[in-house]
Amino acid sequence: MATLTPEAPEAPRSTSGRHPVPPRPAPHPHVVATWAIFIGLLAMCVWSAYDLGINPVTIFERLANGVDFLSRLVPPEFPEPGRLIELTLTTLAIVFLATLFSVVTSVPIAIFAAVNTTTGMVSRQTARIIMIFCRAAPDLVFAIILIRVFGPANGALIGIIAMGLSSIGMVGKLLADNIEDVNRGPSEAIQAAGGARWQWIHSTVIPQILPQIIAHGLHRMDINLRNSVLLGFVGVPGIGAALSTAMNTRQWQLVMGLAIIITVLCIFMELLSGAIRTQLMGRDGSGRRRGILGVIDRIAHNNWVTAPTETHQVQRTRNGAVRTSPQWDAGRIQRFFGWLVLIGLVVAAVWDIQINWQVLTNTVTNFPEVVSRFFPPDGRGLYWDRFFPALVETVQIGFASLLLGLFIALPIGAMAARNVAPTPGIAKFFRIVIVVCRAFPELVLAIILVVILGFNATAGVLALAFGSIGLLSKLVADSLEESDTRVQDAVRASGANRLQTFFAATVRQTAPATIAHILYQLDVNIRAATLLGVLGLGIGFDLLEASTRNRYDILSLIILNILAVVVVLELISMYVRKVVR
Amino acid sequence: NGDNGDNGDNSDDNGNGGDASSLPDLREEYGGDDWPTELQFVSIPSEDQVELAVQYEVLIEMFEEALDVTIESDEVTAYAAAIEALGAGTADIANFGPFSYVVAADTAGAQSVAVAVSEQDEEPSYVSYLVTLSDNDEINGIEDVAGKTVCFVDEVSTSGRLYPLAGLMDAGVLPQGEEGVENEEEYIDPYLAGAHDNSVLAVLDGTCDAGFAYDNIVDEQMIAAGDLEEGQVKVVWESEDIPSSPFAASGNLPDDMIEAMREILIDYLNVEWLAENGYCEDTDTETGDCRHLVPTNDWGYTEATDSVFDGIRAVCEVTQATACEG
Amino acid sequence: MAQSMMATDASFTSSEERSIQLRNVTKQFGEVTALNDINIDFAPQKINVLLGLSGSGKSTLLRHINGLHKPTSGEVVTLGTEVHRAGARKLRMLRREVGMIFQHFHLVESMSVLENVCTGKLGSLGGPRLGLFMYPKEVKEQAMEQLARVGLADKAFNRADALSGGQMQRVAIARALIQEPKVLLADEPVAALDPVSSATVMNLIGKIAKEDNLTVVCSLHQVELALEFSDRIIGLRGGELVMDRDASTLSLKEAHEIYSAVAVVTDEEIEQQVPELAGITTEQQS
Amino acid sequence: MAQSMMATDASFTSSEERSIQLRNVTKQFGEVTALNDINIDFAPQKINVLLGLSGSGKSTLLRHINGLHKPTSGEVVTLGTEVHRAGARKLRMLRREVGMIFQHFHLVESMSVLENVCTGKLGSLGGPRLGLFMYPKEVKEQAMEQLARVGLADKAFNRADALSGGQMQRVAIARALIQEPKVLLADEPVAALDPVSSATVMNLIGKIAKEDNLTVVCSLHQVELALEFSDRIIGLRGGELVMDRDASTLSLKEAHEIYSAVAVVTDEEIEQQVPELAGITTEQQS
Ligand SMILES: Nc1ncnc2c1ncn2[C@@H]1O[C@H](COP(=O)(O)OP(=O)(O)OP(=O)(O)O)[C@@H](O)[C@H]1O
Ligand SMILES: Nc1ncnc2c1ncn2[C@@H]1O[C@H](COP(=O)(O)OP(=O)(O)OP(=O)(O)O)[C@@H](O)[C@H]1O
Ligand SMILES: [Mg+2]
Ligand SMILES: [Mg+2]
Repeated sequence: MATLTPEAPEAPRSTSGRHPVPPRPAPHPHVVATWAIFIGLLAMCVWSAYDLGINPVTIFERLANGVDFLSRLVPPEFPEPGRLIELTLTTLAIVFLATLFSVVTSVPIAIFAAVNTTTGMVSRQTARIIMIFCRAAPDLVFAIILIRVFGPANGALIGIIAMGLSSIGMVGKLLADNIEDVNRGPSEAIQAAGGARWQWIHSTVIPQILPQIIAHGLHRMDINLRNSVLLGFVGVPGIGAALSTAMNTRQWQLVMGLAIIITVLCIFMELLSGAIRTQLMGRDGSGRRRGILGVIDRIAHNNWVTAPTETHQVQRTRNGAVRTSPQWDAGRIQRFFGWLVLIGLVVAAVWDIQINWQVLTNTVTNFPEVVSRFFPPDGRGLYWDRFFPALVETVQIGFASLLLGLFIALPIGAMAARNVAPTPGIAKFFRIVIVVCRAFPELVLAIILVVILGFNATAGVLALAFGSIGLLSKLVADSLEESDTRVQDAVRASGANRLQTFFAATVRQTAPATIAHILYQLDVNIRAATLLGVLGLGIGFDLLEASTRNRYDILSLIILNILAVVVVLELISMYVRKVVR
Repeated sequence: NGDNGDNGDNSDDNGNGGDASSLPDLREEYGGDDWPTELQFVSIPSEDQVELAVQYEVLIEMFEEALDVTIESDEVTAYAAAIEALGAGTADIANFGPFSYVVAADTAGAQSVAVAVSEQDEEPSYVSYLVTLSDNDEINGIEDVAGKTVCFVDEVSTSGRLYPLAGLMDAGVLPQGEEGVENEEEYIDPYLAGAHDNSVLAVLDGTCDAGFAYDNIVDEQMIAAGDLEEGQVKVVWESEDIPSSPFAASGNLPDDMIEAMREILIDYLNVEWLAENGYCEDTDTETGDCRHLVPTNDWGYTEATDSVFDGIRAVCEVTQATACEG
Repeated sequence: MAQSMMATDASFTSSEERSIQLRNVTKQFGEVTALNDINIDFAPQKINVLLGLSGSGKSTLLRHINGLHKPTSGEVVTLGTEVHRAGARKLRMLRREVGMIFQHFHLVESMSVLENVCTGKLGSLGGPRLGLFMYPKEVKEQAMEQLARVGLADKAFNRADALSGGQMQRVAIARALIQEPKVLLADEPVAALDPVSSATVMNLIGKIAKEDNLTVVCSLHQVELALEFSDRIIGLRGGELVMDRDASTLSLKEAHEIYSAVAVVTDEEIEQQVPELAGITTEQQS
Repeated sequence: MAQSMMATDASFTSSEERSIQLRNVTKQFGEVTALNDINIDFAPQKINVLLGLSGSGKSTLLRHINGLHKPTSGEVVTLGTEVHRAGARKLRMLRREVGMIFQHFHLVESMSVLENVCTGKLGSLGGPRLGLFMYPKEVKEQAMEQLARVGLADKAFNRADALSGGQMQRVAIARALIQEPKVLLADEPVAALDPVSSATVMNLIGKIAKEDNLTVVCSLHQVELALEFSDRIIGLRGGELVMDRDASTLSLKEAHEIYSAVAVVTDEEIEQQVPELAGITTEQQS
């Protein structure tokens, strides 16, 4: 400890030899396992890309050849206005009802799944299994099964339930996490006041997660809007169905037009949900509310809302009764109209999709019989020659597109984060790029690419890689922006420059979140890869074929295979996320 | 090749079990030095296909051997993409549905090579049915569907949309307008079911009063799958013969190469030749094992010049369906 | 019930005289002994303050009184209810009569102040409520009244998170008062507040305790506040009762002794945490 | 540079004598005046404590010293660098010599303790580092040494978030020390800690300041700690300098005066916040 003597503070400390860096302790087995998983996944990505023959040079060559085809996409052609409105309304109604359905069912499931609100081990595990199952099965799978149950007449209903079910997985999971993160103090306070379980859940947990419920709903609505395009290919009405027809009849200009409409709708939805979310999150720095609420606030402030100011007198209404309901200020007006609009939308949407009740009752009675036909699953001798290789190809497409997507998405995500981009203008520009990429339907892109690049996995891989720009860059940008800037401050205060601070503080802070996002993207890509079946790629092709040819046993075998893959992946990423925090 | 497992030893009617040399070297015969050596083949599940998996192995094997090429093979469902690919040169040969062939021929320069037939001298065709519930007394012919809900398959189905439309016009249910089908909704309540079996299912559950579907789905497939019981529906109308699915090649290929392909399909790829050369034993087109080697489970292929498909062009002309536009 | 209490300990008297009794209460959390053989009675209508360092067991003791914790061994009787063996229903009945406030207020921040106060009444209402409109009018009127008492009638319809810390704590007090409790438990009610708000809140608790004849058990860190507002001061250290004094008999000088006895850190404790510090200093001196 | 300082104020002397000088520093955040015409010099190798209520401008003042904030008007000179007009490069050069620790430690929680300490050296290293292995061996050895000084050598490979608050703050101190600073800024270094950890951390800062001849500027809430550890006590209130005393000349009695001058709440302030309280009490009495 000689170095600590006041007489020799300048003594070169590192030469004292007293403090060599001790050997790094052996890492925890979980950490080793996680690294093994990472390396395994990376190897899988590289092998997939290699095995699928992804070759940047040929891609560029062929893209150059595709210019001729691209010229046939312009000018875009749009359906006549009446038809366009009809299609748009149908799509929006289906998407809205699907989202509402999923949110309403997710809340109780999430309550059972969250450790602080569940009623016991059994209900918790049941809820979690339901969520994992719903997450694992792509909505296309639900739609294919449901079309057998409800018959083709109720395409809209099929779309609603299929998208609703597959949304439960994600929304329920997020809500369960939110419930577990909720401040437990208020719940305890109500328990201490003698409140029973359902009382404190209702009065403290739900109000606390209400903004998240709405935010997740809006977010999921975004996703469902995109997915509805795909469901159009199996008979769910709306823009997706129109796109499918246009594509089959090779009216490429119309395809382009519809793709533009979907893109615009998605951007619109994104803006709308962004706006609603900021409204929910409340006031800006100056304490004034933004947007329309701010206007209402200001009007209210000047005129007709008289908030009592006497702090020790019970508030009374004009006729002398104790006031027990809030004055009509901006907040109450918002809540009131919020509910009114919601109810109005539900009514309008239900009316718009025109459920064929008579057919529905006819078909629902068939339900057990239809379901029984799916069992037992049987590959009819084609499994190893046909379905298994197709499954492998699907998984490969997922991995290869992740690899490709990472190269594109991570830098874009970093540039879109306000606290990383060199100038706010650049951040804004990349934000817009992300929004547009997010909105453009992958499927349309995949079809265009298939034509240009030919019938191989490259087209699918490129399309999915493009899709990850939309999702992954956004998540990465968000988590960068959410990083604790005070830590950056601390590193900066020691004289580190911009780049050093970025890597030492920002990247390291967000690394766990980024890894989680990457795993999530892998999940998304593999599920999306099954949907490329409409183009004849991978296992999804067999899924559709088995469906159109009424091979229920094969259908269920394929579905089980897809579920197995996604669940295994889910378990891996759950494990990794738990270790990497 | 010739390792078709189950034949082997007791081949009594032909001695030279599975001998590859029985196929001529057509590349040399035709002097096809300029032929491409790699071909991209796309197969589209055709409407009238029964089996889930179509076995193209033998066909591809024979092509590769006789033409001295390597063939890359892919399956797709979106045949719009297949047509585009043929036009763009990213695909060379394909099997098409009859209708999509017409579009491919008229817009992407595809050429018909041959058509599958189920008997040696049979016409290469099938028909579309109009079915309704057996106990439906109101509908006994196509003319009775006026004002009723009618199920079609989809916009682009040959047997599930185009021929039915033509039939409805013929019967006077729909008027023959300048622009083909006009104001269809005023005369019937059309419903696109999405698939042939969906069309029949919709009839069963009452969504539609009557529905169109091709013959085999009603006669065999749905009964086999348990979706339909015999006698549940009655057939009240049959369409004209619809040409079967042709095997087509890109017009960019050398003519003599297409000719050589035609020779393979017509002269060699049929149950008789396959049995003679030891690929299989039983030539019966209903039950034999040879039929499995012909991609469409038929007897083999027969000549189909482009004009065979004029029937479809005529229907397109009559109906002016959007699907026919290039 | 009174009989069974008698049976266990002869010194137990009727709940009129001693509203809260703890007998040989020990609480283990895994290996940690949070309370070690605590015996204490709280007389009705008095203000009792628990003093002690962080981790000394103040919160744990308070939470035994209304059954949020059950003792590992020993007995707790509150208002005549045997908390240590009460079932869920019985506990809920007891808790209706025991108000509790917390260091961090534990309000639902996105809810209006009025509704937050109403939730205090849930123990006596059947069924879950999902919004202000689902509470009976009487409850809402009572809530208004309590808000007026704590001087926040004008904020009734504000969101709880629009309030300052002191105001939030006053809302929490109103939420406890709407239960019309006989006992008020307060777990460091002013630890998160600035000096101004602390004084306000402690003033308010004292005033209301007098007006409503409440038995108050309150944990505090600040000795000055304890002296000013309590009838009795109880010191805890490492889960043991180390002091129990009548506040009125204490001089300011004695108060400082209390403080050092209970809350000031000893050198050993510091060294325990950073053993090297001591070592280094010694070396230097040598 | 020295010339320009002279030009602005004759009392500015060489940086040897006064390591930090603030002249007429005013800082506005929008409408809020966080600092109002502050003039102060900090002599080298002394421990200075800033006392003041929340919002009085302590953090703002500290952050002016190393240029994390720039004054709206006025001049700041630290170790001879004119902070108020320094460019990015110059500021980085300065910051290498000025260590800073924060109330909430601001460690990268997912990183190992050792790597966290190493990041303190980034200012003198070129290029970004993405992992412990990217730091030179000497830096890692230095880091180990500093960790040993703060008594955490055994935790070098723990994740930062596996530590207690007091330990995290000691890691933050080690991170500041590895810079071999001349000035150490500490913004409420113990406000988030319990009394035992607070004492440990303040002890450590005092000891290290002596050993390394550091100039320390530290903001605190607790007057006792301030008295014990500082050479000089500076009081801030609403962005204005309200007191500046030599700590060694202060008696315990005077210390309480300081406390009331700076941090204790006046009765007016209480009544301002809750005017009703007074009113009600009167009503009751009447
Ligand atoms: N739920 C629990 N699980 C495990 N240990 C606990 C739990 N609650 C308290 N403890 C432990 O019991 C001891 C006493 O804790 P308690 O919260 O009662 O102290 P306290 O005096 O209230 O301290 P503070 O001033 O920090 O609130 C502590 O060592 C604490 O770590
Ligand atoms: N970045 C900022 N933007 C706007 N206002 C600020 C900012 N930083 C500080 N302020 C305001 O400046 C004033 C002084 O704040 P400062 O943080 O210096 O106080 P403090 O004495 O450190 O208080 P605390 O004890 O709460 O840390 C406060 O009114 C604060 O709201
Ligand atoms: Mg506590
Ligand atoms: Mg501060």
